[in-house]
Amino acid sequence: MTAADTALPLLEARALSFFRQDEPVFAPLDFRLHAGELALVEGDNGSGKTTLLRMLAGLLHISAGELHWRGEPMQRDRCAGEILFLGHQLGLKADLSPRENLRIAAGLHGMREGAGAASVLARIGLRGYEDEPVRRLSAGQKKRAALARLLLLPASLWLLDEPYANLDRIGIALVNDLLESHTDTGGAAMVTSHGTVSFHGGEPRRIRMHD
Amino acid sequence: MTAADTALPLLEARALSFFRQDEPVFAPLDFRLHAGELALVEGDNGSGKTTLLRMLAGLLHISAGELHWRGEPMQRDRCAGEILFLGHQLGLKADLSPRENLRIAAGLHGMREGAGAASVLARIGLRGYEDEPVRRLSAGQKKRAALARLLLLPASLWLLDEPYANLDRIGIALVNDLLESHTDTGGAAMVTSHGTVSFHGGEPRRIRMHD
Amino acid sequence: MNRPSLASACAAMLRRDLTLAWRRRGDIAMPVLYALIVTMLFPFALGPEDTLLQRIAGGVVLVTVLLAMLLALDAMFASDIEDGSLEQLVLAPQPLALMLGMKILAHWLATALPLIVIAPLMAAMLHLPGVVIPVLLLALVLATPLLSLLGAVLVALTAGTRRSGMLLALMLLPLCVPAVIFAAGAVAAAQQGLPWLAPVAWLAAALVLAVVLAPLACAAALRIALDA
Amino acid sequence: MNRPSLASACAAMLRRDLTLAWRRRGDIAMPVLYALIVTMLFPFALGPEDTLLQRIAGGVVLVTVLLAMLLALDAMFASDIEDGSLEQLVLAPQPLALMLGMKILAHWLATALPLIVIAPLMAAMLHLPGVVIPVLLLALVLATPLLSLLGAVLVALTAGTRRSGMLLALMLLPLCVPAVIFAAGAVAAAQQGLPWLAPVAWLAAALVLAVVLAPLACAAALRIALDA
Amino acid sequence: MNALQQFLAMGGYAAYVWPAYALFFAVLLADTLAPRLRRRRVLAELRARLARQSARQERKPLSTPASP
Amino acid sequence: MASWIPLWLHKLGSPPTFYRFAGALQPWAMALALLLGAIGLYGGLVLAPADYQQADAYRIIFIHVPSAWMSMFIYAVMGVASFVALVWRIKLAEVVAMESAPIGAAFTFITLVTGSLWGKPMWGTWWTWDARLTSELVLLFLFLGVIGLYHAFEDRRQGARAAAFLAIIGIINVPIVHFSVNWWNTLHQGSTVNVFGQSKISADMLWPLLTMTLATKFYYLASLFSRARTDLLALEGGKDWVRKIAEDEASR
Ligand code: HEM
Ligand SMILES: Nc1ncnc2c1ncn2[C@@H]1O[C@H](COP(=O)(O)OP(=O)(O)OP(=O)(O)O)[C@@H](O)[C@H]1O
Ligand SMILES: Nc1ncnc2c1ncn2[C@@H]1O[C@H](COP(=O)(O)OP(=O)(O)OP(=O)(O)O)[C@@H](O)[C@H]1O
Ligand SMILES: [Mg+2]
Ligand SMILES: [Mg+2]
Repeated sequence: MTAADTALPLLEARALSFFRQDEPVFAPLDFRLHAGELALVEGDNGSGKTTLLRMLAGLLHISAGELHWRGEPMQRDRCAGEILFLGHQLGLKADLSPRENLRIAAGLHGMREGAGAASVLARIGLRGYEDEPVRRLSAGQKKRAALARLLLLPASLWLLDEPYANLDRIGIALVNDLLESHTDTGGAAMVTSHGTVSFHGGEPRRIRMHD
Repeated sequence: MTAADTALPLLEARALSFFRQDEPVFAPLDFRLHAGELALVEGDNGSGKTTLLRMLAGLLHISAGELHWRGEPMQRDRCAGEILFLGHQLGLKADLSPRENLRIAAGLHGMREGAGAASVLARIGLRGYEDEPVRRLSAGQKKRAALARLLLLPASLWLLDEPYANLDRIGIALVNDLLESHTDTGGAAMVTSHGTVSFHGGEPRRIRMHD
Repeated sequence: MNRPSLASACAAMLRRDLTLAWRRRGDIAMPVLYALIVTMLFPFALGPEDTLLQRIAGGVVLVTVLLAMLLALDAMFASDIEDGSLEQLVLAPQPLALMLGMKILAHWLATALPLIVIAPLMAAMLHLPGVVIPVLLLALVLATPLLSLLGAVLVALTAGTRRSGMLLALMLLPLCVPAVIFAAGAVAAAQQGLPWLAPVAWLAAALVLAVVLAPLACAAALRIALDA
Repeated sequence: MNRPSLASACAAMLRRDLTLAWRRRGDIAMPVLYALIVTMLFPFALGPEDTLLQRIAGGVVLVTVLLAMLLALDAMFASDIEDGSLEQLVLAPQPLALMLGMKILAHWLATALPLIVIAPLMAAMLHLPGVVIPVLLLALVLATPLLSLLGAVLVALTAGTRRSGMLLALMLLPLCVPAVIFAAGAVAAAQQGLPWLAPVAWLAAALVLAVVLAPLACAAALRIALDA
Repeated sequence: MNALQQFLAMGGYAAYVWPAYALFFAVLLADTLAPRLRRRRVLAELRARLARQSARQERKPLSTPASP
Repeated sequence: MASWIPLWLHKLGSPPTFYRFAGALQPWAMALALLLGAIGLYGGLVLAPADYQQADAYRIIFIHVPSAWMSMFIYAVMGVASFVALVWRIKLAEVVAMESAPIGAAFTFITLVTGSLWGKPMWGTWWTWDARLTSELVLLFLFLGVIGLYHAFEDRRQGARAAAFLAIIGIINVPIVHFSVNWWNTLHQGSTVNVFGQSKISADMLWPLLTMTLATKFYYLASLFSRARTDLLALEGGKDWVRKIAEDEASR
């Protein structure tokens, strides 16, 4: 259809599936994700969205089917540092402040050019909470602290598991903005969500989990 | 306005406020909640919704102002067993199954007449997962297991902190149903939420947190 | 509404904690194994000299059992706080002190009892004379619940802090020492063929006091700790 | 994109873990206090006989330090798994083995080093002759990182499980025993005025091997354990 | 009879020899029986799981994948 | 899987085939074990003369030594199977490794207890912290660690891989058990039975000992087969062949 479809996809799944105790968690999936695209993973509770994202991130091994990264079989070293995963567990240390948490992430992943912890935290709506231990933040503020990684770290593929949960309306709009500017600059994202995602940059591609 | 306003309110707050390190978390609140009413607590992330609910539940002490339960100052023994609180932390033991978790809750709080763990779990959408350890459930399934308490335990006031988070559309509709039948049978509820609550039983009362 | 009776609430609480302990039996077994390892390491560290081992056997077993309990104490409320079930317990229409008493009982059953059961084995590994073993067991049966009860109060007090293990150990130490002294005194007396009733009686008296007061103190401490 | 250099990633990792340890210094102090309590309880449990205490001092200090480390080992990855930061580490574009090596180093610095620092104090409390103390310290300096490294591999293996402390103790025991034997052998030899170099050399050799292999094994084990 | 008694006495070491043999057989017997019991349990669990699965299928009928 | 694995072995590696194969062989292995055991015990307890030094107490040797050898042998088998399981991810190798562990633990336990029972009259103590005794105890802990780790995981295959890892790490202990009597001089007997050279034990005692050794080997085979079959049922619960077995047994 568009030029993107003919280009090499960032991520391509062929009959991808995951088994737990020899039972498939979801029906085999086929999809392609190109640079600049946003895919919405939809499905009921327990349909396997989280499982799928963890698999794509390389945390769970692939039980059957194939997964290709830029045309070649997905391997850890090939996509290292290109994928950013945000799960139900936020990966924040409760005893450190948002700023310190970001600094650690930047130490391991590197930083986007021009980005800085302070400006990123201000943008994400945590001004004034930069040096509060994460333990003392409210649920939505914790979520924001985790989302700040998206702004700070360089990555071409974002895997976001329910990024909207616990956020207020401003926060939801913010995530949509982030997604839009990410796809605009050639990044791709897969997002799971139960709410309505009002993504401005056109209708996102949808991946339905059948269970 | 209506008859309810003249009757004794279930819960009445007068200039209620909470201080952390001598700073108010939210501006003093005044509200009344009558039997059969639903109140929606609204506010941005970090505006103090969770703090308010924990205070009403009796987990945090009241820093200033007054709180009355059925016309008398709120005291632990007076409202014991009448309040059901569901927070960001679900209060489920991950090593026990939903059924076992419910049984414990019933052992401590008692059970509604005619309610049973199996039927409650089926109603909440966990059929087939009754005996799975909660650890192995998906985020939304965990939430459902926690919500099952609402159906099983007797209580006149529900304090629900973001009950919709992580739920799929069926789950959200289910919570609305629960709230409706609870208020219809003379119960009251306070709910925090960022999403749109499509409550069929009329427009809910709103409590805005100003921060 | 049919409020459950006190007895059935207690039973529910006890069953809950024992079921959880059973589900995590790996963790229950930990203090036991820990105690066994300590007992095994001593002969290595000190050289396998029977007389020396025999001389220190009673003391080593006592200290080891109490320390193994200390190990498990820290976790008494930790997981319940993390997953929010302690809040639910506090909000339940039941006397909190009694419920906590049940938790302490379950904790004792799950950690101290297995230790007491293997104590004779540990004593035998260190060649403690057989006649002393009943006294050792009696001392343990009295000292371990004492430690559980006092420990629970302190754990409850530190529950609101970031679960500071140090604080706990620091506060428990002064409480441990008398228990160890009396228990070790009884064992040493028995080993030397002297009367050993007096220290045991002291332990028993302390235990009775603790059984009555500790759950109440624990409930008060927990309410304070959660209010943050 | 500017990928951080290996050195700066290592530094970030190390700083992270040390900061966390510092924020929870109550928990770091726990093993130290634990070791001190054990050393204090021994004279009470055994009676304050100098010759006896002196005879067992070296062994008791060794066993106590190693057990205190064992205590803290269990928590090495636990909190990182719970809050999802271990996943983030696994996904980071850095060699996992090296990062884990840094974690182990931080853990050793935070738990073993304080213990080594107070070891002379503990030895003095039990009247260990002053000349033996340097050998004791040397043995500890070699044995504790060995334990940290091997322990880390096993903790990583159990990371995917429901954090079963028992299992860890069970698996660590066979690894502890040789370390204790050699370390205690060196101390005992020194105390008797015999040459103590051979056991120390064995420990050193084992340590070198472990430094090279353990982080790799740890990374492999962690990948297996997380894949659930 | 006498020979049997003598045999059972094991030259005065009966208290050591026979418990050793008894333990040998007891442990191996337990080892033999364990997999049989487990087999029964495994099959029962499997049947329970199949039942549970059909309960889930009922709740959410399997739909065919939509065309990509 | 590597191409050098013969086809029949490859086929045998498929769970349903192995399930049938093991089911067919298991009774035979058990029968052989019982027969050889009976012969060995008759030779050892009745025919063999009393020892001139240890009198009749030495008769514990006929279970102690075969069990001791089996404990090491089974650990070695487990180690090799673990290696295969980790490198080639062969399910059957995982099963063999994991189901060997309880049998090995049983034999190790027997060795420890019979050794203790023998030690009391011979050395005057149930237990000393001697190198061989200790290393054998460590072997037991290793077996228990492998079993415990395997069961600690929710996912059996993941548990098998983790436990295999541990089994491989622990394999250094096997030579230590064997050579401990040479390396450190201890209370325990040195080698008395020598497969290749002259054994320092009379033939009357030797043949029952060797027969018992053989019997325990067959016992291991029989036990492993029935354990592996059960484990395969648990592992392959999702597969049709297992469902059929489950339904067949339910209808019976
Ligand atoms: C708890 C105590 C004991 C343990 C754990 C133990 C363990 C072992 C082990 C592991 C072996 C096999 C070594 C190998 O082939 O590499 C063995 C062999 C043997 N044990 Fe024991 N043993 C114990 C007590 C005894 C006692 C008390 C005696 C006799 C006085 C004894 C006599 C023997 C003999 C004769 C062999 C065969 C040695 C050979 O041919 O290599 N054991 N024992
Ligand atoms: N650790 C686990 N062990 C076993 N089963 C699991 C585990 N985690 C999830 N499951 C099961 O796998 C299925 C898919 O779970 P998953 O978490 O991927 O769902 P999800 O689509 O993310 O749901 P939700 O919207 O509730 O987050 C569920 O049926 C769940 O019960
Ligand atoms: N344990 C705590 N210690 C100190 N401050 C806290 C603690 N918990 C929350 N706060 C602070 O109190 C304020 C109110 O937090 P609260 O959790 O009540 O917000 P909320 O309205 O529930 O927000 P959200 O929508 O994000 O859940 C926030 O600014 C938060 O940073
Ligand atoms: Mg999910
Ligand atoms: Mg909140």
